[in-house]
Amino acid sequence: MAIIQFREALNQAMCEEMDRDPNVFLMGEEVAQYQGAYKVSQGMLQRFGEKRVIDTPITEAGFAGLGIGAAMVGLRPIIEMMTWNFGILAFDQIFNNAAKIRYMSGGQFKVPMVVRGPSGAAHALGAQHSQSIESMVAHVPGLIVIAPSTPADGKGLLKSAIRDDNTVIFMESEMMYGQKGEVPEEEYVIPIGVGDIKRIGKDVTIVAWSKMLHVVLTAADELMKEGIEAEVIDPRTIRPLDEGLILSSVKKTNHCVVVEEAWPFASVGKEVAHRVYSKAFDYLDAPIEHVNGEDVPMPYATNLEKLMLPNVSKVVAAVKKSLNRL
Amino acid sequence: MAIIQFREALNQAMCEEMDRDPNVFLMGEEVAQYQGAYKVSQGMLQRFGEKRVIDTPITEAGFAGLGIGAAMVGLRPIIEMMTWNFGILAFDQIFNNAAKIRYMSGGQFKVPMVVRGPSGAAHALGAQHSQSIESMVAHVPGLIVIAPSTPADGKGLLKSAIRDDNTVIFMESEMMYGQKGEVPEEEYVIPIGVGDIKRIGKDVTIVAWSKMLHVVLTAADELMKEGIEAEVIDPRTIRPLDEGLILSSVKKTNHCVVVEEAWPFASVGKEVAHRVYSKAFDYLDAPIEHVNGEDVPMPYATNLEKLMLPNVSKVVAAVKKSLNRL
Amino acid sequence: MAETRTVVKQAKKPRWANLDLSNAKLIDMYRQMLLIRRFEERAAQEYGKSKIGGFCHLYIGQEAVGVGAIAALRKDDYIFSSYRDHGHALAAGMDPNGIMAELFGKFTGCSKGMGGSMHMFDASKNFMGGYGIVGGHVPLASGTAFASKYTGKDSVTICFFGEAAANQGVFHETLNLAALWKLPVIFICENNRYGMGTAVERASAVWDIYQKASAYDMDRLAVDGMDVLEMYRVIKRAADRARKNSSPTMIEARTYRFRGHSMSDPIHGHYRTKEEVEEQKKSDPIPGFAAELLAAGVLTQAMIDQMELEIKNIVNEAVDFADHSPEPPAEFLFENVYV
Amino acid sequence: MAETRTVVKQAKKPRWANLDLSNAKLIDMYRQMLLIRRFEERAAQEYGKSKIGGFCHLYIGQEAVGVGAIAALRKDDYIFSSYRDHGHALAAGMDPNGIMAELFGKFTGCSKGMGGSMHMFDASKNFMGGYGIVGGHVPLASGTAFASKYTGKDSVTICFFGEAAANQGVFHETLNLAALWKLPVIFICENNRYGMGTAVERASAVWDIYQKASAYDMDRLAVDGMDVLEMYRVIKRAADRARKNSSPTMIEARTYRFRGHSMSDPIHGHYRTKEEVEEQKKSDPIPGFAAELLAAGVLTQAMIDQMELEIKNIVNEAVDFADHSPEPPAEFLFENVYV
Ligand SMILES: Cc1ncc(C[n+]2csc(CCOP(=O)(O)OP(=O)(O)O)c2C)c(N)n1
Ligand SMILES: Cc1ncc(C[n+]2csc(CCOP(=O)(O)OP(=O)(O)O)c2C)c(N)n1
Ligand SMILES: [Mg+2]
Ligand SMILES: [Mg+2]
Repeated sequence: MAIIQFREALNQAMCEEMDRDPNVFLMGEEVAQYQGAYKVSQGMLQRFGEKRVIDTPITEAGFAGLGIGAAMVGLRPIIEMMTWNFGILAFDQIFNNAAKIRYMSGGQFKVPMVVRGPSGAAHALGAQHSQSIESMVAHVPGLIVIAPSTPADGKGLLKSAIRDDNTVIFMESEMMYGQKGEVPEEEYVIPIGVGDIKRIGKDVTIVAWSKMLHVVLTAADELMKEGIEAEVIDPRTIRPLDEGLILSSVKKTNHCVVVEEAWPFASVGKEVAHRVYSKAFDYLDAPIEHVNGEDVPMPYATNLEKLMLPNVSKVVAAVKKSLNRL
Repeated sequence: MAIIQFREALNQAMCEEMDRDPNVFLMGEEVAQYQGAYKVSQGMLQRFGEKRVIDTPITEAGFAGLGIGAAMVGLRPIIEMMTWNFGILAFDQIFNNAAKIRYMSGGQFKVPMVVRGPSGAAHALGAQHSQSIESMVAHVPGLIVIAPSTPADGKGLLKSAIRDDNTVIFMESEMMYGQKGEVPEEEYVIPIGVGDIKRIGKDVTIVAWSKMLHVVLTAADELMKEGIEAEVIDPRTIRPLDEGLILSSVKKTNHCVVVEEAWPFASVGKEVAHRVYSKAFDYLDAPIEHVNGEDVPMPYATNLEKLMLPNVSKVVAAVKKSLNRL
Repeated sequence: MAETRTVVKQAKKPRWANLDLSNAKLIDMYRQMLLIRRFEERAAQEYGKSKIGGFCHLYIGQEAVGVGAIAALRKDDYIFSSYRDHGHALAAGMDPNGIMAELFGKFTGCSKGMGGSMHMFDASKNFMGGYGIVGGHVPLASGTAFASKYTGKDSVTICFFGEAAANQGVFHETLNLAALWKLPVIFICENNRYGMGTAVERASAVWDIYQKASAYDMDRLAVDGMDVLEMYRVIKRAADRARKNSSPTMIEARTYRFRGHSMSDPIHGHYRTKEEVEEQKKSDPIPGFAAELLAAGVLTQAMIDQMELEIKNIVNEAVDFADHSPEPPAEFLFENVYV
Repeated sequence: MAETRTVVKQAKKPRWANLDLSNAKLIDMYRQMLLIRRFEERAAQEYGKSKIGGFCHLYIGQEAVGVGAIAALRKDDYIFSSYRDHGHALAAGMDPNGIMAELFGKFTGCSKGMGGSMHMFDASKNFMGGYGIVGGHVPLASGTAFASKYTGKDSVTICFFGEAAANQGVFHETLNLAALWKLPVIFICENNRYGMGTAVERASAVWDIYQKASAYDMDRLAVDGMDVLEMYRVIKRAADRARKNSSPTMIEARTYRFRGHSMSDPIHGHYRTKEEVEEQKKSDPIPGFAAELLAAGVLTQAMIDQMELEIKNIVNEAVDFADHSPEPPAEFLFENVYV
């Protein structure tokens, strides 16, 4: 297997799908001439030309809406949001059009579009540039939401997303673009809605996705030193959620901790917890613990930024609390 | 006490606060000359003049942003969204500016603004006009979210909202505007963040707000016939949530059902459940039951619309399931 | 010599002489306007009987805009509409039965009862839908236009919206995209002078709405939206240009709605007077066109009477069809959320 | 006779003769531009040393826009900026110590370390903030202008943003509101020819950005943004008009950024050549203005040298101050979420 960066894996996914299907195109701010704000689309303009790799004006609602119309008549747009913070400007288009056209039309039209870009905090970008908004999009029926944590998952899921006939919200992370990982040489896809056990354990189930998965894996190493074997579940897809995988792990470990970067109120983690409580209540030996970003806008000062975000020691503490080993 | 309509109660709240403070003004689509799309602002143009009751072009982001700027320098705008479905167009302004300016400025500015309007389904308005989006706004720190269920609560809370120095998201309902209720003659306010026991009972705690509260009260009557005494808790404020009130009720009843109109995924109800699970786990005799709008866009056909929404029998069934009396 | 010259009475050329419109087509355009009028009148009645729910925005008064514009299109062109979409749907050739059934929320409706008045769709007619968020559908129209260009088709997209929608930000974003990328799309602003209860002068800093396109250097013009031939003429020209040069046009069709904003809004009241409405009704596009066709001998009164009869039957039949159609089955609630 | 006429060498009037600018003010404007330049150069260095984090958008090259514009204002006027806000903050008279400390994420920063480079605020200077969402702050400026009118104050609001921001929908919504309601606000578009890596010609259907305001019948003009006196002149006039008639103006200041979009963007590369940047540097607003003031005797080289020294000290002191300031305390994480 090749060891490549996350951004390369995403790039490969897009290139392969564009090779495969002439109706796939990439559109967004700085995706073409600039080679991508985070270089995810590096080389794509040169490879596919201006017709299929398209720089847009800064008009998130406008070009998201353009993508929807194009998708309705058979194209398969990949719309890049430079970050999902700016994707908020396209929420009306995504929620009111993309997510509803199929339903409202009684099934006559579909909107096979991927809207992708980084979500969450990067580093010292402050309140307006550091938001994890997955719970808002995942709340809306009609949308699929994916948030992969490794290059291999990213590639396999992005390929599935591009081939999927629904609108897929695909969330990456500035902090992970440079992260390296093994990616199969041969072509593959990862099915949407299927989670992955990232580490096997028997004492506690920790659910985490995207960037937080890595915090959790480090925490699991820490916990191992104290003899606590954590099982780490990465749902990979937020909606639909692979609830079966989570439940079977919890039924084994009887303890559950959910770690997410997002704010706590009505977060995706609360949805995960709900599934576990309602379907594995009798297996739980303790309440589910949550580790979230603190319930505050992101501060700029890096000392506070660190405090705002989940980290290894918060995860360790939550696990110990769950196991009553504090 | 006078018996007045919900819309009149809201109208009184605005008029009284506008009498009290010349910096309060009302702005929105059709609020002035047309007397309000749902007649909530009836008579206000005549009473306060064009300077303070202002019709806007259809530019939700623009006039919400205008409100924010005005609030930063001491005015106290009430911004009416004709419905919250259109408020989605102002999410960037509300999330990225209103909710963050105080924090980002290190406390130098505040944004004392109320953004109010109806949320949720009315009747046969279809997918784009029938959304309950409280979980999206309540997810964001910096915002206060209120969703009252009675004219008296509406009036008292709207007055508090207008006087509050934070940005308050205030959610009403087309279906409740004509609903009547007792409202004190004398001036009063209801504090933000304080819930209300709408019915006392001992067997199960049902949490509901806004329109759903009434569905739940009817269900409670039904349940009573079978000897089940439901305690009905109306948090009134969604964020901050009166968790103490909910917890003490659940500690008494040992059963909890949450009823909300919104879609299920990462809903406010999941947040309510989380508070109960994490702080009253040992008091719960059964998993918390949820009744939500079905996880689909709103259909137009009224037979399906009815099926989509929570109703009395769904609530009754959920309670019985919780009590294991199916 | 001069005195002996005979004054030859010249036959006045009809206005459609240069428009490449057959008599059959002219008659059909008239028939369509009449159908919309009668259909909408009936929809209003059925709304009154609670057969139709929700918001119901009638097109009465504006028929010439939709009919003239769509008559100028090809079958493979794309049409986007707002919530005020019944008229456009009929003009697009959609089955009146399916439209009425949709209003009734029936499974035989054009959107299977799932869309309702504001959300009519018909993929077979390239009728890309009616949309409820003011201005929200405008960028979608740039998307189908983009797709035409991308796939090398010469289909044109037209997009109807109200003058109040032209204040929305996404309208401006879209015009910029369309002009910048030279997309084959025609933006048709139906300026009926009010956005709900707000007069255009109280909502827009410019009153010549078509001039908003000046910020994008886009071809633009205003047209008498009460004149179906003028509508046909300008859309035909814009569509030809779009097809040939792939370039967008913004057209302001000046029109008027004779009814309230929606069924729950009275015809006149807080924002306009009865007199104003009556005055505007003098420009009713239907009798005007009838007179012209009668004068030119394209239509006879007998034909019109016959047409009224046929349309009455069509509308009756549509109501009957809708009435006797089944509601969507309960399971359908969960279908089409995802593909 | 003709031959004997003496040619009198006319003293050329300085350009500021009609501008009501004292020598002290002229010198101060120069000093401010120089301070911004040196401050930004130092910020770049400190960024290189990782003392400053996140995105850091320098104002180098555009100093004349902010300085000229703000010099034309009164103390009770309001200023809004984008993420490229250090220069505006300095021009607004904010303490360089507080600005540098903010960049360093320190508690003594102008936003207490909570905002950072993109979110400078100073209520005492009516500096209403720097904002990170492109175009997102534009409607806020209409809000303070609205408030001025509402409360009967004659304060004016100015709002800086880039030419790429003028494609955003909310910019258009705001211009319509400002023109419709005649709000005392000046929209200052700093057209530095690129939005990140996208040339204005590739993003906007019109290249004369000020003409976007034609869609709102708003007073508008383009000005040489490399000329601090021209900036002063047009903003003064627009501010006077806004104060007197409460009417908005859109001004396109043509300028250029000499650095990359942000610190992570090279000065030239994918989207512009080294030659282009060098060519543009010939219009550097600072030496040009210096030459003019020297020629007129308002400044001497000695004064300039002295000024450089003083500014060097100010900047050193700012870095020192920032360096030795404390971070915000941990508890502060939870403060100011709510009032
Ligand atoms: C974003 C949004 N805001 C408000 C509304 C409520 N609304 C529906 S139609 C309408 C008026 C639109 O007027 P115009 O664009 O002129 O079209 P017309 O109804 O005259 O055809 C309003 C305010 C909405 N549907 N969407
Ligand atoms: C809504 C939004 N989209 C994208 C971005 C990322 N971004 C930041 S600055 C910028 C370019 C803006 O260019 P311009 O408005 O010309 O201002 P300049 O940077 O040249 O001063 C972009 C794309 C953002 N911050 N906000
Ligand atoms: Mg209109
Ligand atoms: Mg720029």
